[in-house]
Order: sequence, then C-alpha cells, then structure tokens
Amino acid sequence: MTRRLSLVALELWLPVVVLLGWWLWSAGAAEPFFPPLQEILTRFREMWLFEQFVSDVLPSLRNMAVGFGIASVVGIAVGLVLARVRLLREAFEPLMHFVRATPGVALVPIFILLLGFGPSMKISIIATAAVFPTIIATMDGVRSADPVLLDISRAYQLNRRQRVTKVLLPSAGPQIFAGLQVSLQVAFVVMIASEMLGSTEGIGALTLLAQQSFAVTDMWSGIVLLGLLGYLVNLLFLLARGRVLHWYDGARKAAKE
Amino acid sequence: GGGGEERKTEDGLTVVTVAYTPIFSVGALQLGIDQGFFEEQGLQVELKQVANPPSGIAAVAGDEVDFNYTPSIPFLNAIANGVQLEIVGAADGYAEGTKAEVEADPAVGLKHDDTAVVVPASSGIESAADLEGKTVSVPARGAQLEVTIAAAIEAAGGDPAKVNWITLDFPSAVSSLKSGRVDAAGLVVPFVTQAVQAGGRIITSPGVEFFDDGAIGLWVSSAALAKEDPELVKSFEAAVEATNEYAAAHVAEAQQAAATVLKTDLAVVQAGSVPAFPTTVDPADVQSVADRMKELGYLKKDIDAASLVFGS
Amino acid sequence: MPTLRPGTVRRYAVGTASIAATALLWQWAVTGPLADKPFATVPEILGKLRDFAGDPLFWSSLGETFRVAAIGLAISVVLGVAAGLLVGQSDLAYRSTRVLVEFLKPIPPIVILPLLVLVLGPTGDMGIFLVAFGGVFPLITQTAHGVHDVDPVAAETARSFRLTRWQRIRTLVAPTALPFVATGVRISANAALVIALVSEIIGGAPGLGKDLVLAQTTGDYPAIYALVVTFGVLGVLINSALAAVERRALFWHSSVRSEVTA
Amino acid sequence: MSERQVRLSIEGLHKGYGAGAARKEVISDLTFDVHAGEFVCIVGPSGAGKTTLLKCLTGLHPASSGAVRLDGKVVDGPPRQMALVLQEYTRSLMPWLTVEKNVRLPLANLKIGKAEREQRITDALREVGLSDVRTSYPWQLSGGMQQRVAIARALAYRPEVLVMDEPFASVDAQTRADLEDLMLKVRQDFGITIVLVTHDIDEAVYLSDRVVVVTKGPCTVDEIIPVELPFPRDQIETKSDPRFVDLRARVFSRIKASA
Amino acid sequence: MSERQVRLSIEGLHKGYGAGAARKEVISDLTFDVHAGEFVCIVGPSGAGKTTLLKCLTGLHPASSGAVRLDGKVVDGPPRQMALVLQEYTRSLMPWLTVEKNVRLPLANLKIGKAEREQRITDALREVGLSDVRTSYPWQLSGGMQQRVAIARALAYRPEVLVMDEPFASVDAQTRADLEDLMLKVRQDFGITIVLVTHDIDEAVYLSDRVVVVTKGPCTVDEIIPVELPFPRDQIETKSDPRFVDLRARVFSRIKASA
Ligand SMILES: Nc1ncnc2c1ncn2[C@@H]1O[C@H](COP(=O)(O)OP(=O)(O)OP(=O)(O)O)[C@@H](O)[C@H]1O
Ligand SMILES: Nc1ncnc2c1ncn2[C@@H]1O[C@H](COP(=O)(O)OP(=O)(O)OP(=O)(O)O)[C@@H](O)[C@H]1O
Ligand SMILES: [Mg+2]
Ligand SMILES: [Mg+2]
Repeated sequence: MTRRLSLVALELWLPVVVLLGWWLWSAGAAEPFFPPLQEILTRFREMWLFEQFVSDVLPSLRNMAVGFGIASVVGIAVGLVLARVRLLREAFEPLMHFVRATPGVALVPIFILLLGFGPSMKISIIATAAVFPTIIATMDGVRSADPVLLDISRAYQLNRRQRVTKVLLPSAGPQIFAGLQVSLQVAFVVMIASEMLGSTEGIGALTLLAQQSFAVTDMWSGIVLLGLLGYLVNLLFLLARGRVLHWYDGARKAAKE
Repeated sequence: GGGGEERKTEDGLTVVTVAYTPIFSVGALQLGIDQGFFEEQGLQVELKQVANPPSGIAAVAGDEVDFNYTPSIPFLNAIANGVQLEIVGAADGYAEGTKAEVEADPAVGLKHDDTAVVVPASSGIESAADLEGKTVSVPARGAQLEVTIAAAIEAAGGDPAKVNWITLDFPSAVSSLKSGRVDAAGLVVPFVTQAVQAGGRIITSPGVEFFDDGAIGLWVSSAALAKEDPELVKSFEAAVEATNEYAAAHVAEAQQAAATVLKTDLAVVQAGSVPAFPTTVDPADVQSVADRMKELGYLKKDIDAASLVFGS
Repeated sequence: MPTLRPGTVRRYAVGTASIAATALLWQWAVTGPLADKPFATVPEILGKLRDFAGDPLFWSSLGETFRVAAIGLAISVVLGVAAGLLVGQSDLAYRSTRVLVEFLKPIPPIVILPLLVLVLGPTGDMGIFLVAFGGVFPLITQTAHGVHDVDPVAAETARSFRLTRWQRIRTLVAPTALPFVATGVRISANAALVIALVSEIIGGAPGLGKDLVLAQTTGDYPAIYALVVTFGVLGVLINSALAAVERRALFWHSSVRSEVTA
Repeated sequence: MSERQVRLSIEGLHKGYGAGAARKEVISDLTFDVHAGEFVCIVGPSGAGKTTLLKCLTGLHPASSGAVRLDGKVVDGPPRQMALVLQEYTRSLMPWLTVEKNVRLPLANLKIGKAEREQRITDALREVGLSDVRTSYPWQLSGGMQQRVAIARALAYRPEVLVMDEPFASVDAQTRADLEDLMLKVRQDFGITIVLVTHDIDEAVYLSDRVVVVTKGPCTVDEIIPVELPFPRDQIETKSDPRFVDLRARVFSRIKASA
Repeated sequence: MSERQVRLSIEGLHKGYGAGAARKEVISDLTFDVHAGEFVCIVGPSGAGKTTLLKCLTGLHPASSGAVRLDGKVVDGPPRQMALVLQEYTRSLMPWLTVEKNVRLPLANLKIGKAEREQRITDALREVGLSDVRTSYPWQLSGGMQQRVAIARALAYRPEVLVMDEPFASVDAQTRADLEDLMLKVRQDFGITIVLVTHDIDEAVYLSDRVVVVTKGPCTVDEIIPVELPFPRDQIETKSDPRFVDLRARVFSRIKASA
C-alpha cells in the first residue's frame, strides 16, 4: 500500500510542481496569449464537460481509435511482408518514404476529393499517417529475429502461419509495440489536423477555430484536453502492451530480482 | 524584429520587418519599396511571408515583426480577445462608389471584389437567403469570408445561424462544389474563375456588400511599438501613404509587382479584381465593420475603432 | 564496400521501376478518371521541375528547408536519445516525467504554432524548434524501449565486472538500443521534412513551404505537385542515406548479419 | 533392422564462411555415411566445425560444394523427417511460449490426433524429468532444464533422423546418464537414426555404433572408429568392459592428435 | 597460504523467485564457508539452484534472507575483487565487440598501465587457445570458443575471487583438461580463491580442495567432501589414484541420492 502511494507520488510530483509554477506565473501576467491557468480550467469545464464531450470529443476519439486500429493491423501486416519479401521491400520502400515526406497540406485535398469530408476521410488520413511508424518498426523488428530461432522453425517444418504468429511476430513484439506507441502519438496529432479542413465538430475543429479567432483561452483549454486524453490513451496502450509482452517484461524483471 | 542599434543599416536606414499574406495587393507594397518611398522615410523593409493574418498578428504581438498586413475582421477578432494592436495604415480596400456600382450591376462584382459565393449552376440557390440550412465552405472559420457571407445572408432575409459552415482550402472547395459535397463555396480569385468555368454560378459578392468604401486591408503594429517608437511608426505610415497614392495611380505597375512577388503570371493577377489603395484609414469604416460583427454575433463586446488608429 | 555490389544495383533498379510504375498510374488517373479534378499530369510536373532546376531561388528554398529539417532532426536525435537513455535506465526519471511527456506528446505542432510565432517569430528558428518538438518524442519512445531490450545476461555480466555507468551506456546500453534508435531516426526523418514545411507555410522563412503557399494561392497545380515530388524525392534520399549509415553501424546485428552469411 | 542401408550420405562436403579475402574454409572435403538406424557420435576439438557440419547435414546451411543426401535425395532444406537439438539451447526456445507450448509447437503440423499429441508432450517431458514445469517459461528454468526442454521437443516430434549438438552439456552426471539411456531406448523402440555431437568421450563410445573423429582447420574426417560393444548397454557394465576402456583411450588419443 | 582464513561465508541463505502464491523457494537455509586461496567445486542436480547460489554469492541477486560475506563484509553488489563466468556464455559476450575488445572491456577500470593491460589480454587469449581470433566477433566463433572468450575475460581481470558456472561445458576433452590445469596454475600463481560449478564429477574432484554437494528442491548443502589429494595434480596420475576413484564414486552416489 505504501509502495503504491509512493509510486503515485513519484509520478505526480513533477506535474504538480509544473502546474503550480504555471498557475502562479500566469495568474500575474497580463499576456493575451498566456491567460491565467485558472481561466483556462474554468473554460475547460464550460467547454468540454459534458455536452461537448459527447458531441465533439467522442467523435474525434472514435475517428482516432478506428484510424489507429487500421494503422496497427495494416502496419504490422505490411511491415511483416516487407521484411520477409525482399522484392516487395525494394519496390515499396522508396514509395513509402516518398509518401511519408509528402506534406499533409498536399495530401488532405486528395483525400477530400476521393472521400469527401465525413468520418471516412478523417479516419483514412489518420490511418495513412499513423501506419508508417508501425510498418518501419515491424519491418526492423522482424528482420532482427534471432537466427537460432529461425533455424529451429525451419528444422521443425513450421508452416508460414506458425512462423508468423509463433516466431516472427512475438520476437518482433517489443519493437512493434515501440512503433505502435509512436503511431498512437501520430494518430493523435493527425486527428487534430484532419479536422482542420471540412469539419464543423471535433476537438481539433474547435481548438483550431479558437486559435484562428484569437479565443486564446479556448485554445488552451483544447490543448489541456488533448494532453489529458493523450495521457489516458497512453495508459490504456501500456496496459495492452503489458498483457501481450508479459513474457518479455517478465524475463527482464526476473533478472533484476 | 526588436528595437535597438542593430536595426540600422550601413546607409543609416532603419530595418523594419513586415509580414504579409500572399495576396495580390501585396504588389503595392513591393512597388512602394521599389519606388523608394520607404527609403525616403529612412526605412529598409524586410518582407516575411506568413500563411494567414492570425499568424502575422501573433508575430506582431510577440514583437517578432514590426508590421503586419491583416484584413479588418481578423484584426477586430484579435482586439476583442485582448491583443494590443494599432492600425498604422491602409493596405487595400474599395474605391469610393464601388458599392453603388456593384449594386447597380452585379456582373461587375468580380472586377472590384475578389471574393464571391459560387453555387452549382443547376442548383436552385438564387440569392444569399437561400443559403440558410445549406453547407457552405469557407477557407477559415470566423474570418472574412464567413462574416461577409453571413452578413449577406442576413441582409437578404436569411438566418446565418442556420448555415453549416465548413472549412476547406480553395482547391478542395472547387472540387467539392463540383461533386456536390458542398452547396456553396466562398472563394477568391483565381478560384472563383475556376469554379465558374467548371459550371458554377456566382450568387453574390459578399465583400463589396459588406464593406463600405474605404480600407479593408490594414497595416498594423503592436501597441507597444506604437508607444515606444512612434517616430518609426510614423515614418512607416508616411511611406505607406505615399505608396498607396502611387499605386492607385499606377495599378498596372502594382499588378506587375504582385506577379513578381507571388511568382505567378501577370495574366493571373490581371484576371483578379482591381484593388483600390486608400491612402488613409477612416475610423468610421472600421467601426461599421465592428458594429456589424457585433450584430452578427462574431464579436462579444463593443469596440471603439477610433482609439485603435495610430496617433489617435 | 564502396564499389557497387550486384545487390545494390538490383535494389536501385527495383526501386526505380516501382516509382516509374507509380508515375504511369498517376498519369493514367489524372488523364482518365480524374481528368476534371485539380491535379497535374506527369509531363506538366516534369516540365515544372525542369523550370525549378534552372531557378537559383528554388535551390536556396530547398537548401533552407533542408537546413531547418536537418538541424531540427539533429537536435531531436541528441535530446531524444539522451532523454530516452535516461528514462529507459532510471525508473525514477521515467516515472517522474511520464505524465508530462505523455501530456505533451499529443499536442500537434499546428496548434501551438501561433504561440511559437509569438515567442520565436516567423523565422527559421521557429521551424527548427517545431521540427525538434515533433521528432523528439518518437526518439524518446524508441530509445527507451531499446534500453529495455538489453539482454539480462549481458547486463549481469556488465554488473559483475562493475563497469561504470558511462561504460555500461557506451558498451552495452547504446549498442543494444541502436537498432531501436535507428528505427526512430528513420521515423522522425521524414516527419522532420513535413514539419519543416508546415512551419514555413505559416512561418514564412524562405523555404519550399513558402513556395507551396504561393502555388496554392495562385492555383498553380503543376507547381504544387512538382513541389510535392521534390519533397518525396528528398524523403527517399534521406532514407537511403540513413539506411546506408545503419548498415554500417549495425554490421553485428542479426538483421544485417543474415544478409552476409545466408 | 537393416543397418547396412545408407540413410544419410555426406560426399565431398566443403563449407566456408565469408567471401573474398575474408573467406574462411571451415569444412573441407568431408565424406562419410550414416546407415539407417545407426547411432553415430561425432567428436573433435572445439572450433573444428562440428556445428557447421550439422547445419549442412540438416540443410540449414547450404554446402559450398559437395552434397548431403538423405535416402538418396539431395538435402537442400531441413527434411520433414529430421529433428534437431542445437548447441545454443538458451536461444533455441521461444521465450514467449511456456515449456509445453514450446514442445507442442512443431507437433501441430504432424498428422496426429490431439490426444496423441498431448500424450507425446506429457511423455517427452516426463522422460526428461520436467513434468512439473510444464507451464513455466524458459527463462524461469535453469540452464540444464532449458536444454532438456529442447531435447523433449525433439523427442515428442518422433523424427526418423535425430541430430543433436552437445545436447547434454549442461546437465548433471546422473541426469546425463539417464538421458543417454533414454536415447538408446528411443533408438531401439523407434528404429531412428541418430547423429550426435559430444565432447564427452565416454558418452560417445557408450552411445555409438561408430564414432567419427573430425580434425580441426579445416574440418575433415580423421578416423571412423566402430564400437563393437554389445547392446543393450549398461552404464556400469559397459563402461567397465575392457574394450570400452580401450576405445575410450583410442578416441582420446585421436582427438589429442588432431587438436 | 593461510587456508584457514575465511574468505567467503554464506550463512543461512534463502532465496526465492516470484511473489505471493507464485513464490518458489529455490535456496533454503544454505550455509558454508570458502577459505582464502581455496578451490571449491559445487556439484548437484540440474535445476538445484547452483546458478542462483552463485548469483547471490556475487551479489548480483539479493538474498531473500541470510547473508553472504566477503572478508567479513556483507556482499550487496558485485565486489571489486571478484570475477564471474556465467553459464549462458553466448549471451554474456557483447556481439558488437571483437574478442579482444570483449576481454579488454572490464580491464579499463583497473589501475594498470596500457602495456600491462594489453599483455594481460594477449596472455589470457593465448592461455585459452584463441590467439588467432582476436579480431573476430563472438558470433563468428563456435560455442566452445565463445565460452573460452568468457574465461579469458575473467582471467585477464586477475580477480582475487573467481566464480565460474560450468565454464568448460562446451569444450572438447583435451581443451577441458588443459583449462583445468590452467585453473590450478592460476590459483597457484596468484593465490586466488575459486568457486566453480560443474557437472563433471571427475573435474570436481580433480580441481577441488573441497567438493560441495547440493540437493534439489530447495537447494541446501547435502555434504561437503574434502579432497585430500596432493598438489600438484596431474591428469593421468591423479585420476588413477585409488583415492580419486573412491572420491568420485562417493560424489556420484551423493548426487544420485539427492536428485
Ligand atoms: N558466421 C561465421 N563467420 C565466420 N566464421 C565462422 C562463423 N561461424 C563459425 N565460424 C568458424 O567456423 C569454425 C567452426 O565452427 P563450429 O561452430 O562449426 O565449431 P564446432 O566444432 O561446433 O566447435 P565447438 O565444439 O566449440 O562448438 C570456427 O573456427 C568458427 O570460428
Ligand atoms: N526467474 C526465475 N523465476 C522462477 N524460477 C526460477 C527463475 N530462475 C530460476 N528459477 C528456478 O530456480 C531453480 C534453480 O535454478 P538454477 O538456475 O539456479 O539451477 P542450477 O542448479 O544452476 O541448474 P543447472 O545445473 O541446470 O544450470 C530452477 O528450478 C528454476 O526453475
Ligand atoms: Mg559447436
Ligand atoms: Mg545453472
């Protein structure tokens, strides 16, 4: 119990210090772009709790979740295939880096053109942007599988499905999850960007509207909301990771006992 | 930006940084620089392009640039939210009598106003009032096009609160109009022309309708700069005045300068509307914009425009 | 080996072929089903690229964008790897900073841009800051995971010989984390380009982003797509360079080794 | 059992690592046969190339020249009827699978019923003495236990040819003796062919029909020593047979000479 | 050499893995001393807890209760004067460092000159027979060669107390004999204290002043057998001494009983 408490204290002391510092500094300053934290929190309550939460936050989060889900599945699958099939890797790697370097400002109009501006457009944009970290990490992870394990799977005639699900994916697991975590961050950022165009609702649309019309306090309350959501979603992510990679964490913790 | 000694060049000129948004009227500024109006005032201009007026306003407010171009609407938005700015000169606007001319003959709208609301030719939308309940695209929420279109709708007897505004960049707006994903699009040239060529129809020119004659585009500085270095601001004001006077008399040259700055063909610029270059800002013009915005619900409080003009 | 090995030649051939095929597909789409949409054809884009090639301003724009991206990326690599090593090794550091880091991560550059313009002005510095801000988190994530990947047996060996902290980092932790860091750098490199561009679009430093805004305001589609192609090519080049460096640095790693022995 | 029929043949095998100037010849012109149902032990100095030989034998590594044949067919990939226990036992188990899942993994593809499969897993784990750690993960086991999991996996697979690289290096003397006898029993019961690399000369003589001594740098056959001790063998009896002591000394002197 | 002075003392050591219901007691109330300059071999069944014991001994793992003392001071982390050779040798070498760099790694912190450091590396690699692979990477070496690199690393470190976990499991009989003699010589020359875990009973008896037999589940001292064979020992002579044969049989029967 005391261990629990001290862990919580350990996690919270710095954020508390920062919040306090921010509170004190912003309370005095009369900067239009850095309103007092107190005002931001008041606006936060007015803006997001709870009506807008249902009408604006949930749809945004849903888009992000679906987009991230698609990015995860597609990213792992594509990464795996590219890692294993040299010809495809050589053919697609340049294209992939080409697309990755293409700025959203150029891509978004294409998506709008093809998909309109409903949720499917946003989900596609999120998935497209978030898929790459996972592809790259999966590719690298699969390619670093221990050669001894590959020998074993060949010697024991494991079929392709077994090799993938029992050997390659688990062994790349730690790298894949590192990539997924980056993808998650990208999904978040792009969730906002996808609401820049063609949207009337959503966290991003509201925050950007606030930004464009100099409603600075509203913008800050959007930033606070984003940060909170990001933190919570990452907690969920770590929970899922812990379940899948318990063997990995266990092996490493065993050594530290 | 920033004050101090490093502002001086070897020739004793003071360096000022000026942020602008890439639109055709920037040609006048370039022309004024080329003509030496700024040098005459002891200024050397360093141009910084920014994507949109709000980021320029942020740069001015943070003392990172000295002057910035902004239309009156984002300017008023910023003022209403506590950003301390002052108007130091006019940038563009409508010549006297424009409104009357366009009201008499809507067909000449594009000649003066580079904004327009376009609908598919086959749609049943005839006037701004019909936009009620429709989906209308604008390049940015709460900015000039939305406010002016809202005003047009209200003037025509519709309810702007019932419009579904949607943010779209111009190329996407043109193609979305074509594919029927939006009912109407608020556009500027050359996209108005593109949309019309692709089967669109102009129903209104919201800019002229909204603004009275006089300045729309403003040159602004931070209130702090105006207070600390009024001499500098005064020289800039004078240079802008001289510039606009010259540009108004030499529109073709201004267009040529715009083509150079924007790296585009002269023809593209000429296809646009012909801006007017008012020499001074009449506080009443800004005031009427502020009042209209307040009426339409875009501003939450009253603004005294006169107090915002430099030297007032 | 500096000479072109058959594998390298083959790789370039396949890569070039796939890019050519994509160009053909694009040409087919914009002249066929998407003919009335605002796109540019391949010849138009190539023509524009040829114009660009002869324009010194284009090259200085390109150089500026590259500079902002490269410096920003370098900063994010240095900071991200250092922070990743720290939070990867020290539970205290990890737990103390976790909430703040996770709070900052989802905040998109476009949202904080006005604040940055306010503080740093519409300059290259602001672009560098944004690029570094965007790239640092993936690198922290990747590095920290890489640190956790240290083989427990190797870690015990290091402890049993009482290697100093610095030695442990240099000879054990860093090499183990290196493949993860390499992944992170490749993830961040292209993001750096994109963010550099975004910062120029808003910030107005003389880079390709400014040119893109101009092309968009004037509706010059060939120029828009020629710039997009420029960016894509830049991305491919940067990645090829990183991959080459990586192959050298990770010669001992099974991902590289397998290609040598098998 | 027709021991004279050739099961595995290695003919003029060459194998090297690296390319160009850095190339290192590890196996040079190595030739010998393994008959059906035979138990062959390979001994030789450390670094001679025994592991490399086994990898070529099982088709995991391609030969640089020469050929390996199984029942007359050239081996160019691991054949279905072979099982393998690698020297690097700590790295040859999947750390994400429990002990029983590690053993089950290769069985999934065999055409056997679920009941038989589970029976085989239970039997194999019992035989190597690991019945009580079925649900542990490899990293929760001691070195010797991990090695025995790898052996159990190979046994449960019931291969026709079993290839093992120092499979008992990390187990205690008693367990080792038990496992040796287990190997002999498995060979007896199922008539499988076994090739085993070991450093323990007693073990090599005790288990083999023939001992193949290889030399170092590069690896080639030094001598093939037939072991004509009667079956069934017994840890005490066989090892005190004077012929056993002779053979042991002979193998030892060969290794000493070839190191 | 005053052999009666206690160097290492293990007192009432307990150690378990896991927590709560999943907790598994591995070492239970284990007590014995190692004297200065003594050579102690630990033998016991696979999975008994020998590796765990060594890890507690060297301070890598904390004891659950009880204490390990080196020269009277409680060991709570690896002491400076100890070196360790781990059982999982393949994973204890850094794959990104060449053989000589792996050996050099721990020497950097010793207060010795560059010349002496290089001399030690050269000597140690020569002694384990790896002079010609100095610039190879571990993954280019055979299993036995990797194991010898780990031994060379510990030797070059010149510890006062050397702790080794089955260090010769993967080398051939001849090399093993040579390495055994090397250990005896090192002990002789530098007066160091050696604790060595092995499964080879001959080896245990041949090397030791005392053999500690541990039992399984949980691990505790079964018997401590003093080996009163004269020094210097000799592979042929000592091993044919009737006392040696007796001792060997005695150790074997103890392990058999405790397995
Ligand atoms: N990937 C590699 N690259 C270069 N040389 C290698 C490689 N793998 C093995 N070798 C070399 O091949 C030789 C034989 O190695 P191998 O593992 O077959 O020996 P071994 O007989 O199994 O030895 P041990 O009994 O020690 O396991 C060694 O000298 C080793 O250095
Ligand atoms: N991380 C762990 N979690 C749970 N149990 C463990 C862990 N590590 C070791 N054990 C258990 O502790 C016991 C002793 O293991 P240890 O490695 O000390 O044995 P050992 O005597 O060295 O065996 P061997 O001779 O086979 O190497 C084994 O039963 C093993 O299952
Ligand atoms: Mg070997
Ligand atoms: Mg052990």
